[in-house]
Amino acid sequence: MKNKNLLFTMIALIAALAVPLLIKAPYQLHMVILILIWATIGTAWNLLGGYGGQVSFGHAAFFGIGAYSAGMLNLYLEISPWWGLLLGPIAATLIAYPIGLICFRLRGPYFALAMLALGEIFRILFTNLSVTQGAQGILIMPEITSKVFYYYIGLGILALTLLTTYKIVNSKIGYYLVSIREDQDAATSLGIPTTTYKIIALLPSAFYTGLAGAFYMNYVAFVDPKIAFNLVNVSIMIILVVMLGGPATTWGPTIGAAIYIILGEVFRATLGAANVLVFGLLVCVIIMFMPNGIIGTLTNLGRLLKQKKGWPGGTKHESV
Amino acid sequence: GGQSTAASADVIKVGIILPLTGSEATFGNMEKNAFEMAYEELKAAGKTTIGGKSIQLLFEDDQGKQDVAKSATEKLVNQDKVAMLSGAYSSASTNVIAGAAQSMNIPILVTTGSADDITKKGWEWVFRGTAAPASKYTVALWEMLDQVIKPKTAAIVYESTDFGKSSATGFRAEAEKRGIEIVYDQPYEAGAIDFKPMLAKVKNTNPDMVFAVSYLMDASMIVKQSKELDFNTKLLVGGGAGYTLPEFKENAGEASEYIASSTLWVPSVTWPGAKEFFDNYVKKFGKEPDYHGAQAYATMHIIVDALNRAQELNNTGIQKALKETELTTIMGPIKFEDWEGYTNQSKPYTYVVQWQQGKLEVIWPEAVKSAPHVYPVPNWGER
Amino acid sequence: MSLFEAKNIVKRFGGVAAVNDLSFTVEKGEILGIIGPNGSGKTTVFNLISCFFPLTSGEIHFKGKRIDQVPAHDICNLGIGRTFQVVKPLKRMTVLENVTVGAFLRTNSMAKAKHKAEEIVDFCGLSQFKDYEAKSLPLALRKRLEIARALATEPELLMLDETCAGLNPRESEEAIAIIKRIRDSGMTIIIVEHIMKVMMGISDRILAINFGSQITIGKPQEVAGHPEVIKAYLGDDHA
Amino acid sequence: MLKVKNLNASYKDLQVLWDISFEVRQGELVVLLGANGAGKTTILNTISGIVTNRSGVVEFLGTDIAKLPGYKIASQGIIHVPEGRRLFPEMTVKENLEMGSLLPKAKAKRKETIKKVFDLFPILLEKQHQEAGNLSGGQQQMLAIGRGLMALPNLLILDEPSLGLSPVLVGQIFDIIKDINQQGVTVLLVEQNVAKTLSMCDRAYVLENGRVIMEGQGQELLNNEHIKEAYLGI
Amino acid sequence: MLQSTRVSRIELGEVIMVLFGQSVVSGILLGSMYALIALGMTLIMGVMKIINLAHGAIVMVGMYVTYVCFHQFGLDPYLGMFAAMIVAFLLGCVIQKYMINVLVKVESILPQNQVLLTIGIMLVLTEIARLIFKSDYRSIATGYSSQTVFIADMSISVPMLIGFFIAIAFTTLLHLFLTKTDLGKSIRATAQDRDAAVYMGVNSSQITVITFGIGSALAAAGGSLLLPIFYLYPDVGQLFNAKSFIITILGGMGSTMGAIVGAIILGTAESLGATYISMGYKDLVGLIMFILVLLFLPGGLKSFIRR
Ligand SMILES: Nc1ncnc2c1ncn2[C@@H]1O[C@H](COP(=O)(O)OP(=O)(O)OP(=O)(O)O)[C@@H](O)[C@H]1O
Ligand SMILES: Nc1ncnc2c1ncn2[C@@H]1O[C@H](COP(=O)(O)OP(=O)(O)OP(=O)(O)O)[C@@H](O)[C@H]1O
Ligand SMILES: [Mg+2]
Ligand SMILES: [Mg+2]
Repeated sequence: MKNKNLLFTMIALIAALAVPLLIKAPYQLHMVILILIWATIGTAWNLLGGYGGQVSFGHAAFFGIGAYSAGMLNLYLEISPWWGLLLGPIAATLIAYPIGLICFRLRGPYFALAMLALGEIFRILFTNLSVTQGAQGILIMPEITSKVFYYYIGLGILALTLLTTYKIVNSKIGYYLVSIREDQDAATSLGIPTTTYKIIALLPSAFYTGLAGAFYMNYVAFVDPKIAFNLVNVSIMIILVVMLGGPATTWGPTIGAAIYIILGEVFRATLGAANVLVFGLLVCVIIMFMPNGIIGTLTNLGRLLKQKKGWPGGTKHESV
Repeated sequence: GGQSTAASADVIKVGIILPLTGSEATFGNMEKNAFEMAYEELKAAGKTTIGGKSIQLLFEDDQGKQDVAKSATEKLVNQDKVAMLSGAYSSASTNVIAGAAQSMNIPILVTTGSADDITKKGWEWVFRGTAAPASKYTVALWEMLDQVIKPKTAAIVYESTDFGKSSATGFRAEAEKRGIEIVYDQPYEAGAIDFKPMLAKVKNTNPDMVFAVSYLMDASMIVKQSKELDFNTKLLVGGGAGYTLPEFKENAGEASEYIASSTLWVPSVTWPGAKEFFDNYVKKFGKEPDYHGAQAYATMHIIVDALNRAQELNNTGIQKALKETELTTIMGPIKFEDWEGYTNQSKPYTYVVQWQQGKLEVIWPEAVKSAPHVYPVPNWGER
Repeated sequence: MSLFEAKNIVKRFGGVAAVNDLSFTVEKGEILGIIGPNGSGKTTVFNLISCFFPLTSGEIHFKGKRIDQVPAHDICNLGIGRTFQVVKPLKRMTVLENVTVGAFLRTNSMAKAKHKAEEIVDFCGLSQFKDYEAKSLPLALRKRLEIARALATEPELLMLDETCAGLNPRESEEAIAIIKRIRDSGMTIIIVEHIMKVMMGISDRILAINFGSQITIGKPQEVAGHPEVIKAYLGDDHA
Repeated sequence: MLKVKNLNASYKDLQVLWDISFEVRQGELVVLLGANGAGKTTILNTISGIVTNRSGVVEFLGTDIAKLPGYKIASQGIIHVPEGRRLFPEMTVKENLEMGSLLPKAKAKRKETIKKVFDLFPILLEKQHQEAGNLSGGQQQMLAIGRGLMALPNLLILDEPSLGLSPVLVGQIFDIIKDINQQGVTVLLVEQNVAKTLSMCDRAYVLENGRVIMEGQGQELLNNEHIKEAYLGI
Repeated sequence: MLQSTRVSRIELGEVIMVLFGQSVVSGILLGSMYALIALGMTLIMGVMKIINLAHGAIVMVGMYVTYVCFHQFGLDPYLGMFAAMIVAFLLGCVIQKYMINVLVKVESILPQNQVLLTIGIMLVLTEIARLIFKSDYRSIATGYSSQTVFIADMSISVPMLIGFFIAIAFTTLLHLFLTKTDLGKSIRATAQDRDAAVYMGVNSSQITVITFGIGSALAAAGGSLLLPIFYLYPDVGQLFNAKSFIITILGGMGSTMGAIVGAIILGTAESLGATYISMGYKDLVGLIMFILVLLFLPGGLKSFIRR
């Protein structure tokens, strides 16, 4: 089992490293870079939402802060926006901490709504504050234009995010997170400080979302509050990406991101005015028929096929 | 979508990125219509075939989102191999599209996006002809203010968007120069139902004039509610966008009377072809075009003109041809110049218009006015 | 000094007292049984001890330290484990993972936690099912899983809430055997059970409560013979 | 009146009922006995259509109701007073009672029946405008039974009606159940209070781990060694 | 000299009072424009316990129906409102019956996938509207659209005043419906305990369908009330989602009186925020209030009203 995983990871890694050799067209490579960005955010969200069960509707806040960090460094200190890759995630993490303290007092839908409200608060603040140039946004001029370069940076970020979440999930923290998702009372009774562990999950989640935001800023070279802190186009699409691929799975968010970006672009390029409509219909269909995402549904199917009928102790009941 | 990855020998592709879905689609589609209308007219005049190659327009939808705008740019440039780009509606998308074009050395002629920054970055591949930098929308207005109105105090309200903010910044700076006291200066979030709290406060400051930068529907909400509050000021001037559109009058009704606005274009301008454009558009699409349509129409003309003059149909050839443009369009003469820190920016012609008896009349510059200005405007009760 | 002491504990839910001025002690190594009619406040006592509910008034001491103010998750850290009457398995985790979660309280090492969990799964006779998701277990095994998970946290005081309820006599006997083995390993236990036969056989002392207050406390035989216990709990006919 | 044959039921992956068969005849008071978690509540919920993952036959007055949705079963005259009362806590006592008489037959007689219920439980009359959630446990139990009676049931199903009641109230509740039964309502009862129920019922079934292991007359079972040992703790 | 300063001070005081009064009056009226939309949401959230992000899209559908009635059949928006309510009712029923109820039955790791379903529905409804009506801004001009009455120097918009009374009327009607009729009681009963309602012979899945329908109809009514003074485009609904959540949480889920009181409080807070802080920050007031209520008053206003 372990060897198989390792093998798969190695193959995936080699394939990923070779992508720029196979895909030379900058347009396709651009799509792949977008996938990397969304896969990173999705993976980061998945740690808190998928494994920890804390569904955040406000991750745009961390994304936006990451993006703005890169932009503002460039604007005010006139240093390379690449420093944003350092500052962005740190800023997002620092902001996440008090947010966690506030919102984790709430459970379930109340938590979701509080995060939603916080995301909106950031949007309004960034729209009106002058230090962030308000609604005007921040425009930078990218120094590097080679898509291959961005690809490898994006790949590195995703790999780091995947590795970190994988490590966390397969450690004590991961066990604790899943147990909090499954039953918070039981978790408490086992000595798990649930709020602390939710925050422990939130911090890396915000960190990598902020990192992705900073990278996004470097790549797209422009940010404004309407875009970076967008409820529907960022916060909710993150959840969609994770749900499409499969929550609480290692590769789910990456697969979800690929589907989201590729289908979105294919629809946009081919369906004209109906493209968002078709996308919306697809969302409804997938959620209704694959409530655990593509990976989740496939593994369930696989398990059903493999599993023997009943459980090993079944005979005991029949003999009574 | 484009199927060919290599540039076909017999077409010159022009990529145009517009918001064809999403909340900005009204204007995106209006511009697309105008582009196509101009294209057909130019085709009939035989101008779209250059040395055996015909010009082909490729429209891409950016959904009003900036990462999609980036994807669309990538697709047009790298997959469809367009010779040049145009379009870009919102400032946000324009920023991204122009930045990407610049980094890929592809000439782009911006149609509408008007944030000052776009032509202030020294980007040599980025041209802006039919759109003024937002802070320059008010050139004509200031002439008129200086000569006729001479306000002592002014209030500024503006939507919290890039355009609103740029416009307000420009107005504020000019007012400061003249020692006009700004008694109220605040942004608002577009889409509000009730502007009365803000307007009541403006009313309390009793300004000589109000400068308001609003999107379409906020504009009509603001004047309607000013009327409801019986808030009288000597002149309410819109900073472009919302206050000149047909929908504004439709929704604001009587409250639109005597509202003034600076604008880039009205059907009654004297530039050749303007009236024909307006009439033909109405005939063809059953809807009145506003200055966005005119921008797209004029842009198509500039593109065809430049392509016809280009010595070589590659990026540098087209860039050079654009740079040498001297063409009078329905938006006025277009010439890409470097001035006041702008590069490749045509000097704008702006107008002040005023709604009089339900018609949008040009009241400034004097030379082209279609009706005398009404100032100070009568109180609401007397209109 | 007793290992555990509850002093005049009171719990009200909106005016209604579920636990009313109850005091008792538990000595190290003993099994204290608590009996009482449905709704008499037994589960509430557990919830109070494990700080799931704040006390309305009163004090709880464990190993000489007052514990009624600490956060719920620290209780387990201090050495008090519990099971739930309404079982709360971590449904989509396997049996082994469920127990591993408990074992992580005392170690950060994955290997150690897993090793410990394996031991406890064996101890509770669950090794056959260790790779099954908890949601696929029948009740008897879910109850045993509750015990195993609590044991993994290495408690000194273990509170078992109706772990034999719903088990058939044979399963019940298995459960009792496990409980006895736990006691023999030196753990102190508070147990709530409705089945008198179990309680009589296993408890060192029994506390009988009704309406959240003590009726009597003492040796099993004494309690079973107490007229008020018979009246309130065992039924008149039983006498 | 009610015939249950080979009933199986499960919650998701967990089967809790195995081949249950029993019957209740017109006018009888039948008791289901069993330890906690034996599956009594599940049987009742299967009959009244709340548990939907089931197989087997449930015949009521000659028609198979096993496949009917829950609300239709209630309209056949099978009224279930659930375990834990399940009142509507934010509705008043009177509204709760009215909720019991939604079916046309019962609705026509709503006023009369409410009066009867108030006669039976005078305390409810006193508290009729109070929210049900604020009643004491015993009062809530009376309200739950009262709400069941409001439907003028053919078959009244009671799940642990004495749960959480003081011994005095338990006595009262049992008297009332006997009364109701004598007035012609068929009753299917689940109780932990084994001794008392066995002495007042017509017949009883004993469940263990989701199977019927024994059935018989009340008195007969009261003297059964297994019953004595397992349920009376003697 | 002395006298004149005193006079101007008094005048100033008056001006300040009028400004304050105007803000409060505007706020109350504004709140009542939100009230019906929020009333629909509180009903749906209270019974179904789901976060319905498609609510705003249903408001939008209702507005288009009223718009079409006005332009095609010359129907006054206050009459067109009833047509809109019927259409939205049916739409709500279909959504609940064929989509949400289907999803409720399947087991999933994160129950929040219901929320995503409502987002899908929102996208679909919005884009269908866009295909039919384009992204154009539309409005209805009626004779009374801009009418105002002045009370003590405070301007009161007539259509908003009408909206205020209609909102109160609908709230009262809904309240009576929920407390006095069997169907209404069944809805409340289902909200409080779905299974227990089934024990009483209530077809609770049908009740959820009806509830979603009624909630949608109220949303549509709320949208129609806005039409004479506001405008319409396919994305208009998004303006109301966040506000409805705030009001629902503020008033307490499922509480009709809570919804209208909450709406008026939110309207007033926004209005005062716009006057005394900044129009740009007015939405911030609502959001902060929202978080504070979530944290410190989890039951919402309902917990006060009930006492
Ligand atoms: N969270 C709560 N809110 C309000 N009342 C509660 C709560 N928890 C328990 N109660 C009430 O407190 C009383 C005691 O309940 P508890 O669960 O402790 O009983 P128990 O002795 O464990 O009964 P059983 O034998 O049925 O398990 C009951 O009347 C119950 O209704
Ligand atoms: N909703 C549910 N989901 C999963 N399992 C359940 C559910 N309800 C009951 N069970 C399980 O089904 C089995 C039978 O429970 P049931 O409630 O029918 O027992 P009972 O005989 O009524 O017990 P009691 O005397 O405690 O009321 C128990 O093992 C219980 O844990
Ligand atoms: Mg208990
Ligand atoms: Mg039961």
